[in-house]
Amino acid sequence: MVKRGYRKERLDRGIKARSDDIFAIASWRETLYLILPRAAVIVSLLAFPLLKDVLGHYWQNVMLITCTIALLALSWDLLASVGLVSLGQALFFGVGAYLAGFLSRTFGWTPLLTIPASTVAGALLCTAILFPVLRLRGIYFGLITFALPLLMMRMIEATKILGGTEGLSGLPPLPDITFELYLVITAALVCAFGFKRLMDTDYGLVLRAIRDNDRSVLASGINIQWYKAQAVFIAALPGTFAGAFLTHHYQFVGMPAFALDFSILPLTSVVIGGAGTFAGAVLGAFILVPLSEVLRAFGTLRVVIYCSFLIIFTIGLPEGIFRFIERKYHQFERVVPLEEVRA
Amino acid sequence: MRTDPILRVCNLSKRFGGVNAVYDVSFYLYEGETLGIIGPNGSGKSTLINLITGFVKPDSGKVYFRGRDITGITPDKAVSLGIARSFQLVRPFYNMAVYKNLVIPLYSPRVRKLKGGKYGDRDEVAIHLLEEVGFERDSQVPFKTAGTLPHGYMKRLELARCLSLQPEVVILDELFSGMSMSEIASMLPLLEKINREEGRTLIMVEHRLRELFRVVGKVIVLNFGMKIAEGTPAEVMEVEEVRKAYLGSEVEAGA
Amino acid sequence: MELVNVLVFGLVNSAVLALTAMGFSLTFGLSGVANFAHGGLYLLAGYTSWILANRLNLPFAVSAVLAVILAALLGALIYRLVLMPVRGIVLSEVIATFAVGVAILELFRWMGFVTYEFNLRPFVKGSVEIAGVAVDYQRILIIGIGLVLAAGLWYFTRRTRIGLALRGMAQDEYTALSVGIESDWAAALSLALGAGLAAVAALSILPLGIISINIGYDVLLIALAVTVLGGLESTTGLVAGAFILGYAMTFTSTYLGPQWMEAVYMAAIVLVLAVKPSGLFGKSKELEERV
Amino acid sequence: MKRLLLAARFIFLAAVLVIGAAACGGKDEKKAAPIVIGVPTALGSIEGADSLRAVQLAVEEINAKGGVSVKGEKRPLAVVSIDTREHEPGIPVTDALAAVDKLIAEKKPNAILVGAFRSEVLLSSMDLVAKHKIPYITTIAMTPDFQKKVKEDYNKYKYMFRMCLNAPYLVNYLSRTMGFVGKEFNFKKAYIIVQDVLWAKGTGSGLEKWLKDNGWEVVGFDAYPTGASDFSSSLGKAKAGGAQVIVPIFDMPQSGILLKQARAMKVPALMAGFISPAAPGSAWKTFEGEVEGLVNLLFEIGPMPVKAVPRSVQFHESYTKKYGQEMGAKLSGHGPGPSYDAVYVLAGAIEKAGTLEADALAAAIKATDMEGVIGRIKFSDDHQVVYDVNPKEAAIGAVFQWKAPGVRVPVFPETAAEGKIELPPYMKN
Repeated sequence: MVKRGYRKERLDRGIKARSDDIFAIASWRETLYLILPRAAVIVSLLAFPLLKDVLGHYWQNVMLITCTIALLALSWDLLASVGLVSLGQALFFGVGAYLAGFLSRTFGWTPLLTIPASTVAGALLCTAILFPVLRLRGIYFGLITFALPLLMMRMIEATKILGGTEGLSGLPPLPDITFELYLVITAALVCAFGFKRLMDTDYGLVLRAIRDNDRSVLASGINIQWYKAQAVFIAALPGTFAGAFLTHHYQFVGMPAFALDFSILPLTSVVIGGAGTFAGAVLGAFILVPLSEVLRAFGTLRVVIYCSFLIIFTIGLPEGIFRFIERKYHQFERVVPLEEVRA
Repeated sequence: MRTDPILRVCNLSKRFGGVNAVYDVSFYLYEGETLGIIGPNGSGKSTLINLITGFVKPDSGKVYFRGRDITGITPDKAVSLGIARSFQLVRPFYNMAVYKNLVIPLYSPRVRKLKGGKYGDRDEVAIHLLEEVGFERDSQVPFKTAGTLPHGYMKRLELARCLSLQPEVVILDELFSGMSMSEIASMLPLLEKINREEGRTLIMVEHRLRELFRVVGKVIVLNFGMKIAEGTPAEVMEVEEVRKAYLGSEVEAGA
Repeated sequence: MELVNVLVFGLVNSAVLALTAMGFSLTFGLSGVANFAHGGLYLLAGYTSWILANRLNLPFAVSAVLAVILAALLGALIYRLVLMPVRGIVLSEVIATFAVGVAILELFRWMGFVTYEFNLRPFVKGSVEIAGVAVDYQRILIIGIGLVLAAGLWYFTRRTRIGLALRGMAQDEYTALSVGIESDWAAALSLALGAGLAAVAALSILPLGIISINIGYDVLLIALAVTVLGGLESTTGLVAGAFILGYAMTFTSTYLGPQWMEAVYMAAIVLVLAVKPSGLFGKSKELEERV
Repeated sequence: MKRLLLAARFIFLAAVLVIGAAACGGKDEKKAAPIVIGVPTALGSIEGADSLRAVQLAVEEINAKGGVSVKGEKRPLAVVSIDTREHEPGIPVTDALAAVDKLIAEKKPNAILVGAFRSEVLLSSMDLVAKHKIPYITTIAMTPDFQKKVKEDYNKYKYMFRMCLNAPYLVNYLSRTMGFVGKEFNFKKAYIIVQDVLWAKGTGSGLEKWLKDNGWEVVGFDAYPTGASDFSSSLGKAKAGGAQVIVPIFDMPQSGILLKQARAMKVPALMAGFISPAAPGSAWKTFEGEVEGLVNLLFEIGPMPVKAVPRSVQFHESYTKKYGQEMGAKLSGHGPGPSYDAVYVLAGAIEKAGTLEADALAAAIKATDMEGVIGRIKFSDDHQVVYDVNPKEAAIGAVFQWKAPGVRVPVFPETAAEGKIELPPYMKN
């Protein structure tokens, strides 16, 4: 039997920066081709705060939360590239948030001091908390991290420390919304590009190797626990920063800082956007958070619709949106006549 | 009068669920020597190596490296001291380019302390190492992903990983298994070079006795976790027990 | 007297926990799917039974049976529609089933099932005195159902041909194929069985109070806690985990104060896992033992 | 490719769903410049949903009479609501605040009613409201810190008022009930079981202090985390310790378990406190008569008609007429009464101030003095409606007892009482 017809053929444009192979950029056109997507994202994000009169206070706030979730998603993605699948990003967020609240309440520091301090100290604290369970793998690590924020919440509830169920309110605010926006957008961009760059260095290679095959890494004379701890520290930084930042934005910190949403949203962002790319994590957050805001119009039905979207995305594009777009950008399709196929 | 042995194993024992995987094994090895460990399947050879390199903790017994007690040390510490090993079942980093596989060991504290190096440099060192273990010069092979390598090349990559660590003791777990005769033949000069020219102490676990005996000067034989003989290859093969254990199991395996 | 109280209600609480987690554990053990829609299915069964009994005036027994069947069918459907396309990608499986569970729960919320009128009838009313402590028949029944199901589950997965084959498949698909079981069919069956068990648990536990949506989220947390503590795929682990948590809760509540209940409960999980990462009876996946 | 097609099909389905829902959801009936009332609350909660219905009822009534006159012009009221999901576990405060933010930014409400469900959301949204200067009457969240904050920075927070009661008033009602019970039945031993949340614990410890000061023995005081589902330890201790009264203070559905478990464990004590699932009129049927004898608080009257306050009877009737008999029976014991009144308070203030300008409006609300569903409405200096025992002088909450054959009999305060507390059948023999 002979079939005739046409098929689509995909071709790679063959221009990629920083691939594993040796590459050369030949022309301005190709340079532009590589830089344009990145530049477009950076410029439009940095231009966002300037549009405050057009978009209004509400969307600026949405932007803040989106960036916060994006930071947590980036943190998740970095952890995952060492093979640690976290179901408890709220731990980072909550620790950062409470530290900022504690520092400004106890010592009266300004937010400009508490945010960096609680970012670093919080990341150290999170690393210390997670250190004993770093040897857990796969879903077990995930379930422990799932339990930790809940445990923190219960501890605060039971011991009544740090304001107990009431939380700490009336904390000092940041200067103004434009400043806040630039701060959080810069943080997200620095993390996204910084993490990507980090994973391309030899250090990042070691981290990825730990995920793929820890036995060989161990036999290569590298202390896995130590590197995992370093990765947790680095990954905790954006999370604790996000917590400290939102604490001062809302001038309030309470038990909901450890809320499940801060664990689930970043995770779903990464899954929607595509794991392992960092850009995917950010993209996912920029789809999910505004989507959830738009869906508010549906009242209590909102969550149902939101979940339906989530299911559709996970089933329809398991590789993530970012990889899909990346592929489309780097490849072009053309229709070619089908050769004769004998079946 | 010689110095301390580079490696000394005293009365090492390990039980797995009621079975003696290794029982009361002792031996020593001086710097620059070569040792072969042989024995039928399941006689505890791999476990012995795991015990020495810290992948499994012994129930009793001691391991000394240059007179220093290293019993129950972690594997990465063992490497830092200069004990590198290969695995019987090779599992490279499948998703990385072949040469990038070697950047991992080159990044280890040991190599960084010995040689330094920064991003980019290690790639060159890696490619050079690959050539040394027999990857063709100027070929595209080092740039492919490791998962696509044929088995023989994976074994060589594993050897390259050990050598990249600039170890003082190299422990090779069944390097020859799965290699063709010609491949093995091409490996022998390399092993000799490692031992004679570079002065590295070599321990090999092998099934291919004929090839093994061309490399090593000393052999210990394990059966059911116990050491049943020790000596030069010729001496060992004369021992009745060895012939029985070895041939017996070979016959069984063949049946 | 106080001790008897602790012993008796510790047993009740353990049985409640075991029953709650059983469906989740079974599905994971048979197909390796962590069904995060567990809580949704649990409440679905409860509300369905209520609707059938109170709106359509069906007899309670009929409504209960129909609810179990519906939950089981939905479980199989979840596999067919949602899980099959992402089979093997654990994270996608978790997110997809979680989304399904939340969608079920929130759909009920949207339909207005938030008021305080949803009450399932206990199988038997009244209570009996055990060593000076009055316990109602429903709670005793829960212990009984828990025991019978746990034993049945153990028998099914260890002794019956189909159970063994299913379990074998979780480890190695070829084995199962050689016994003549198709992988997708088996996984769908495991989801259906798990959902059915969730429904049985719902119908026996919910009559203790009234049905409300947030219970669905709690149920998922309980299922995770119990199975993780005991070891994900083990029936023995499930029972052990339930007993540890059940008695830990009851002891804490009695001797330390109920506000410490959940803190101790969480701490127990974290502690056990820090010492034995794969749970009490789970297969260890630690590095050292994989070499 | 196949997968993509699948995805496309799903997305299409979802789009149809969304558009369909949007088409159903759109309800525009704008007339001449309505006065916009924003209702941001947890619409998925029973209190939030009932409160919104109560607000809509009041708005309809006012609009039926032509609306509110501002400087001689009659303007209708319009309600815009948004769901904050605060009552759900795992929802951070930020999410709820984002909802309030959205409502303010997009609908530009002239006033906000009902408002926060959780205490921490109320406290943290106070700054937001202060920034936008919108009159805000809250009717669900009960934290005493609200008043503290208003007092501390009056000029900043003067736009915020509260019409539901708060913990100290609850203590007042409960302690008077206990006083009566102590005298009537010669009871001296009580056991307090509360939910581990701020208002409940505050109420519990306030009552504990009163009990001790008045010669009672408090056998035990336990706090259960929200979502707890076994109360055997406290009930066992109460039974062993010979407690004659158990005081439960809970607003979670799982407290239904407490009620049933107390009966199952045959604890021979009067239950007197607050169990949210036992408050609505439908509870007798739900619990199959097991609520008999339970003495329960009703935070504000309205959901249960009290003859002494005619407006409450009237409210109950028109609510039942609009939403049906069944909805009327399910009315939550907390929220709807003050929410309904809040609309009238706002309308009155607007007419009095003759403007929608926030400062004038706030001052007018502050000066409110009117008869409402919850009794007489007057605000204290820290913007809290005063609750007491006489509906002619202040707003009242009520204490009722479930009696056969399924009726809620108001037993306290005396001014509104229609019966007396009796011992439940299981304590009589």
